Amino acid sequence: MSVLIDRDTRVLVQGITGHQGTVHARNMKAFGAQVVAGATPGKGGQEVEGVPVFDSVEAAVRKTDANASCIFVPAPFAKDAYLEAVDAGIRLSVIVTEHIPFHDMLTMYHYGRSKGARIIGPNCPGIAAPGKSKVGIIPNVVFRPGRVGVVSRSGTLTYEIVNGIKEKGLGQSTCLGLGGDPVVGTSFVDALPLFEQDPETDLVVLVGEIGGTAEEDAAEYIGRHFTKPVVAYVAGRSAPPGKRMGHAGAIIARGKGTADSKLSALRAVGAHVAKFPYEIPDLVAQFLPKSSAP
Amino acid sequence: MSVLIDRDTRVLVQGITGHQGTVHARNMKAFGAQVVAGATPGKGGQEVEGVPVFDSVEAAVRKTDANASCIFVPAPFAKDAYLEAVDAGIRLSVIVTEHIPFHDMLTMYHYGRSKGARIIGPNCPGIAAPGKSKVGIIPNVVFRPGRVGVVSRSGTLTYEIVNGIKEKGLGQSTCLGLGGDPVVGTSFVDALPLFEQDPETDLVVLVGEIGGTAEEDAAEYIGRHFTKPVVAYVAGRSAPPGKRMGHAGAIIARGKGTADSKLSALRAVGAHVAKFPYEIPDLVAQFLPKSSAP
Amino acid sequence: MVKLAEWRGKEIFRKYGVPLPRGQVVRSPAEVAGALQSAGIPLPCVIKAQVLAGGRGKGGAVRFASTVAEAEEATRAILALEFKGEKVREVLIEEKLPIARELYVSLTLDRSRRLPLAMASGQGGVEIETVDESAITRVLIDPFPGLVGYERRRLVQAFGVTGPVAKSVDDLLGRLWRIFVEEDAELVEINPLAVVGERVVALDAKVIIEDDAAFRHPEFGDVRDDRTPLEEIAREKEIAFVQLDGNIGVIANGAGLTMATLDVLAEFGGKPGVFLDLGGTDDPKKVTEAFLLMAQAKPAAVFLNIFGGVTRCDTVATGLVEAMRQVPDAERFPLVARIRGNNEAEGVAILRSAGITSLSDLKESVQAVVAAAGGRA
Amino acid sequence: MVKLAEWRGKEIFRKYGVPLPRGQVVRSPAEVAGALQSAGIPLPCVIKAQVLAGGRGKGGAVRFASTVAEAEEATRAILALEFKGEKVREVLIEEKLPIARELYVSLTLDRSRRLPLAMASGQGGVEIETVDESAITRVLIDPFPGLVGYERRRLVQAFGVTGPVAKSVDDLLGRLWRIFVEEDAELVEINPLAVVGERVVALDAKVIIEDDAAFRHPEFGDVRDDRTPLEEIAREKEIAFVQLDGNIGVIANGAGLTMATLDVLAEFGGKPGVFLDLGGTDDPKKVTEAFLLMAQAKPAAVFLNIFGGVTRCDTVATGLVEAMRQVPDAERFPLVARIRGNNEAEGVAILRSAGITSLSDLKESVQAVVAAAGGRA
Repeated sequence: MSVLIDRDTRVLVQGITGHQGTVHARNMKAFGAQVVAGATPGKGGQEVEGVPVFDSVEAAVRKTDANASCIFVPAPFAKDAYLEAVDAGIRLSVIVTEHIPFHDMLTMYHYGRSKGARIIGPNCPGIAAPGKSKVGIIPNVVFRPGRVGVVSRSGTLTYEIVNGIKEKGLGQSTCLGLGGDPVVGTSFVDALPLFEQDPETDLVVLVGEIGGTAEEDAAEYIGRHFTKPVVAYVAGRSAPPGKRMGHAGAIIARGKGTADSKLSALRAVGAHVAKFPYEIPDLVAQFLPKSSAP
Repeated sequence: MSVLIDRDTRVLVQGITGHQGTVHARNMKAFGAQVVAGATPGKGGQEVEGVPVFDSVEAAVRKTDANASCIFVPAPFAKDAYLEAVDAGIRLSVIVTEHIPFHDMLTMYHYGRSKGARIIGPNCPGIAAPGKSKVGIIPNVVFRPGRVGVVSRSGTLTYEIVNGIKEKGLGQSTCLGLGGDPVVGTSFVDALPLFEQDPETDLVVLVGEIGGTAEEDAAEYIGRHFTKPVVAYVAGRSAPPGKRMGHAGAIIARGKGTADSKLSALRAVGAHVAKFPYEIPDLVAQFLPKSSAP
Repeated sequence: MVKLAEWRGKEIFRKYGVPLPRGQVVRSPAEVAGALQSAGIPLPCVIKAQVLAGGRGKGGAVRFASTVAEAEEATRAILALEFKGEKVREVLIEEKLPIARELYVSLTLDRSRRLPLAMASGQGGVEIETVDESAITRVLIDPFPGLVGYERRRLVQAFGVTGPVAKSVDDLLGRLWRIFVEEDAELVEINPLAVVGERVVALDAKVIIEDDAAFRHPEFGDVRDDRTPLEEIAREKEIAFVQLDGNIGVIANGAGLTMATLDVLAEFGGKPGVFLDLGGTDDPKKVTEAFLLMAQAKPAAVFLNIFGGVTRCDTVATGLVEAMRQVPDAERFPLVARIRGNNEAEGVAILRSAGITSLSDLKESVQAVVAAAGGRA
Repeated sequence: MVKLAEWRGKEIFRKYGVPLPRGQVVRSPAEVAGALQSAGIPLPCVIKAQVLAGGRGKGGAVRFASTVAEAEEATRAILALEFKGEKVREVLIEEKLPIARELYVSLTLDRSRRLPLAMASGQGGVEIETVDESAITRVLIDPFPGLVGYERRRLVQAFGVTGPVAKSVDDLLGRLWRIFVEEDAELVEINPLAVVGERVVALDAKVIIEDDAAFRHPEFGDVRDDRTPLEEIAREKEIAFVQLDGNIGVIANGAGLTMATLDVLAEFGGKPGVFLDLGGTDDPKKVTEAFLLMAQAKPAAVFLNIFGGVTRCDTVATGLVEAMRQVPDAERFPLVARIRGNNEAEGVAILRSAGITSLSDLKESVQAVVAAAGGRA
C-alpha cells in the first residue's frame, strides 16, 4: 500500500479538455494511472486521450466508478468543480489550480470535510506512487519505485529533490505535493500519519518553506508520534518579511513564518536538516534504514 | 436503556433564568432528571432551583459535565444558543422554543449534524423516560414506567394520550415529542430506529398530524424495518387546505400533507390506526405483546 | 405566512436585480397616464389585478390595452372587481413583452430532507401541479455552501436554453437564492419566467415570507395577506385562530389536540367554524381574550376542550367565566366544556357554579355541542 | 495583497455601516476649507497622511488643527512628506472625537486551523504584536454558520464593556464579519477602535483584500499598494517578481526552487536583488518577457536556475536567447545558467551556442554568478 492512491485508484480529470488537463491526463496514463473519465460542462460525449468526457461529475462517477479527481479548472470556477466532485461522492481530489481565493478554499475544505472528503492542494503538484498510480502533474521521469516518502509544499524544487534521490540509486514510495497556498486541504500533520502507517515507506523527506506554521506543527507531531527518520529542508532562509515569495502562502507576516523558526523546531525533534537542497539525497542515503530495498 | 436519555443524562437548561426555564428545571428535577447546570449570558454565578447558572455553555460543560441541553431561549436567539451548545460539545438538545424561523433551523440542523449532534424539536415537548430522566416540558403526572413507546408531533394531545395509557393501567418506556415545525431535528424516521433498538419498548404509539410527509416516510420505514406493533393516529382529517392549524408545520400545501394520505400509508404497512385519540389506549392494550410487564 | 402581492414581490426582485418588465402600481384610473409616462411603459401594456389568488388570467383580472384610454378603462374595470372574494386595491401596469417561451422556476423548502429545493420546468405559464413530473427538474440545495454553479447548470439544462439566455438564467438563479435566504422566504416563484430576446424576464412574482421570521422584516408589517379581519386581529394577539366554513367554534390547548377535536366534531355531524388553539397559556387574561375573539365570530355554539398538563384547568375555567361575563348579549353562544388533567376538579367546579355544562367524555361532549348548535341553527 | 489606504478602508466601512468619525479625503490644501464644510467636520480636526506604512503618529504624518488655516498648513506639510519611502498623495481630514478608551479588533485567517480568526484586546492604539498575549482574546470562526452571537459575546467581554457600548461592539462585529467575507479580505483591522460616549467608532481602518480574489473586486483595480513600479508591471503580466536589497537577479521556475536558489546565493556571499519565479511556463515568449523585466531592474548579474520537469529546458533556453538579443545595451548583464531535466542537452546546446555560461552543479554556478556580480560592482 502506498499513500492515498494505489493501482485501483480510478481517476477523473476535471477540466480534461483544457491544455493542461489533456497533457497531464496523458502523462498520468503513461505513469500507469487508471484515468477513467474526464469532465467538462458542455463537452460530454467527446474523448480526450482515449478517455471519455462527461458533462457532469455525477455522470462520470455513475458511468465509470471514478473515485479520485484531479482538478485543472480555472480558479474562478474551481470551488464549484470541487463541490460538484464531493456531491458526486468523490472523496479524494487533487487540485492543481493556482490562485483560488482562500475564502473559496475555506468553503471547499470545510464542506468537503463534513462529507469525509480530502483535498490535496490547491496550487500543488499532487500525488505520485511510482509503479502504481499518479494523480497530478509531477513529472514521470524523476521517479523510481523505492522506500523514501516525500512530502512537500513546493513543486519544481520537489521534482529536483526526487530526481536527486533517483540519481543516488534510491527510489520513492509516495511523493505528496501539498501546495503553496495559505490554506491547503492536507498539511504536513495530516500527511505524516499516512507515511507513518505506510509499510512501504522507511524514511520521509519533508520540504517546507517560509510562511505559516505548518513545519512547526509538523515538528510537534514528529516529536510525539513519528517513528521513521525525517530529512527536512526549508526554503526561504534569505527571504525578507512581508513579501510573498512566489507562493501565496510563502510570506513572513508579523514576525511569523520564518525559516529559522521552522528549522529549529524540526532540528529539536531530531529531523536531519539539509542546509541546501542538493544535500538531501546524501542525507537520505545516510539515514535510510539499511534493511530498505534499493 | 430508554431512548436517547437515561439516569446518567446530565441536563443543562439554556435560558434557566426565564419563567419557563425555571418552572421546567424544577419539574425535570421532580421527575428525577439530573439537572446539573443552567446558562444565561450575564447571569453567571446565580442559582436557580438549586442549579448553578453559568454565563456560557462552555463554562457550564467544563464545570458540570453536562451532556444534554434543554433550550427555552426566545426564538430570535435560539439559533445562537444551539450553536453555542454544539460548539461546547453538547450532542443532544431539546428545543422547546416556538417560532424559530426555519431558515435558522436549517443552519442549526446541518451544522449540528456535521458535528454529530442531535436536535429534538424545536417547538416540542421533549423527551421523558419515566423512572429515569426527562428533558423537556411533558407534564410529570401523566407517566408511569412501562413498555409503550410514544412518538408524536403534538404536545397536549400527546399528554392526553400518554395519560390515557396510564389510566388503562399500562406505562411508557420513552415518550418523544418531535415538535410541530416544518423542519424538525428528529423526525419519525429518525426516531423509530431508536425504539426498534430499545429492549424496553414493546409497542410504539405514533401520533402524527397534517402537513409534510413525515408520516408517509415513517410508513415506508415501518414497512421495511420496524418489527414492533405500531398504533397510529393522525390529527387534522377535517382541516382545510392552505391553512396553518396552530403548528407552523400543520398545513396542507399544494395537495400535499393530507391526513388521508398519511393514514392510508400507515394502514398499508400494518399500523393499527385509531380514528379518535380516545381509542388509542384500547388499541395499545389490544396489541401490546402479552409478555410485556404491566 | 406573509404572502406578498405580485407588485411587492417585484419590489424585492428589483432590489436584488432580477430582470422585470417596466411597470408601475396604480390605485386609481387617474394615475394611469402619469404612470405610463414616468415608468416609461410603452403601449400596448398589460393591466393586472394585485390579488393573492391565482387564475387571474382566466378570471378577467388581467387585461391588455393599446391606448392610454383603454388602459384607464381596464384599470377602472379591474379596480371594481372582487376577485375570489378579495377586493382589488392595486393594479400593476406593465409593458407587454414579445415572449419567445414561458418557463417555471421556484425555490421552496423540502421538509423531509430539511433542504431548500429548487424546481425548474420548461413548461411555464401553467400551474406547476398540472405539469408532468418528468418535465420538472428538482435540485436540493445545501444551505452551506448554498446554490452552487453545477446545480445552477442542472436547472438551466431543464429549460433547454443555451448561450446568452442560459447565462441570463444562471445569473437569475443566484439572485433568487439570495432572496430566498436573505428575505427569509418560504417560497420564491416565477411563473412564467419569459424568454425575451437573449434574456429572461420575471413576468410574475410570488414571494411568501415566513411568518416566524417576520421580526427580521418589519418592512412587511403592513402586508394584510389573505387573512380574514378576525384572523388578522388574532395574529396581532398571537392567538392561533383559523376561520372555517361551519358554525361551531372549537377552543382547545395545543395544535394537535385542537385538530383532533375538530376531527371528532366533524365525525359526529358538527361543522367546525373556528379553530382556536390556546397554546400552552396559563394566563386567565389570555383565555378571556381568546373567548372574546371567538364571540366576535358569532358561532352557533362553542366547544372547549382542555387537557391540563402544563396548563392548569382552574385558571382556564376562571378566564372562561370572566369572558362569558364580558361577552355582549348579541354575541352569546351555548357552550360545552370538557376540561381534564391538572386541577380538574377545581376547574369543573368553577364552570358548574357559573352554569356552564362540563362533561368529561369527549364523545358525549361533542354530541352535546352538535345538538346545541343544531338547536340554534 | 491589495492593501487599502485608510480612507479606502473607511469607504468600505461606511458601505457596511461601521461607525466612523466625520471625515473627507483631500489632495491639496485648497480643498481643505470646502471639505471641512461639506463633510460637516467640526474643529479641532485631525489630518492624516494616507500611506500604507504604520507608525504615522510618531512619524509626523498625523497632525491636529484648531483653525481652518492650521488645517490647510498641516495638509500642505503632510502632502510634502515622503513617509518611509512612500509619497503622500492623499490626506484624510477627520473630526477629533472625545475618546474614552482605545480598543483593538481584527479579523484574519488562521492558516493552521483553516479558520477565520477574530482577535480583540482592550489595549488598542499600540501595535498588537507588542500587547501581552494574556490581554488578547482569540476566537476561531467556522465559515458556516459564520461569526455567531455567543462568539461575539466573548469578544465583547475581552473589552470589558457593558450596556450600550457592548451593544455597539456586538453590532460592529457583525459588520466586520460581513466585510471579511463579502469583500474577500485577508485582514480587517481597527486599531484603535475608540469608545466615544455610548458607542464605538473606528478611528483607523486597515483592510487587505486577497490578491487571488481581485477578479471579484474590479473596484480595487487602481489600488497601487506598496509595490515598486517594476513589481506593478510584473503583477499585470502575472509574473512572480519581488525586488530585494541586493544586486543579483535570480530567475528560477517554481517558488520553492527560486527561494532555495536565493538561499544558496546568499550563503555563498551573493546579494539577491530580484526574485523572479517563472512558474510552470513552457512558453518562450513568457520567458523572454520575464528576462526583459529583469533587465529593467538593472542587476549586476543574473542567475538562471531551471529544473525541467513539466517545463522543457530547450524552450526556456530559446526564450532566454531571444530575450538577450532584445535587451538594450545599457541593460545588459552577465548571465550564468543552470538548466537541468527535461531536454537538458538541447537546452544547454542552445545556450552555449549563444555564448551563455551553462553549468550543471548548483554550488559552482552560484559561485560563478557571485564572481560575475562582484567583478562588475
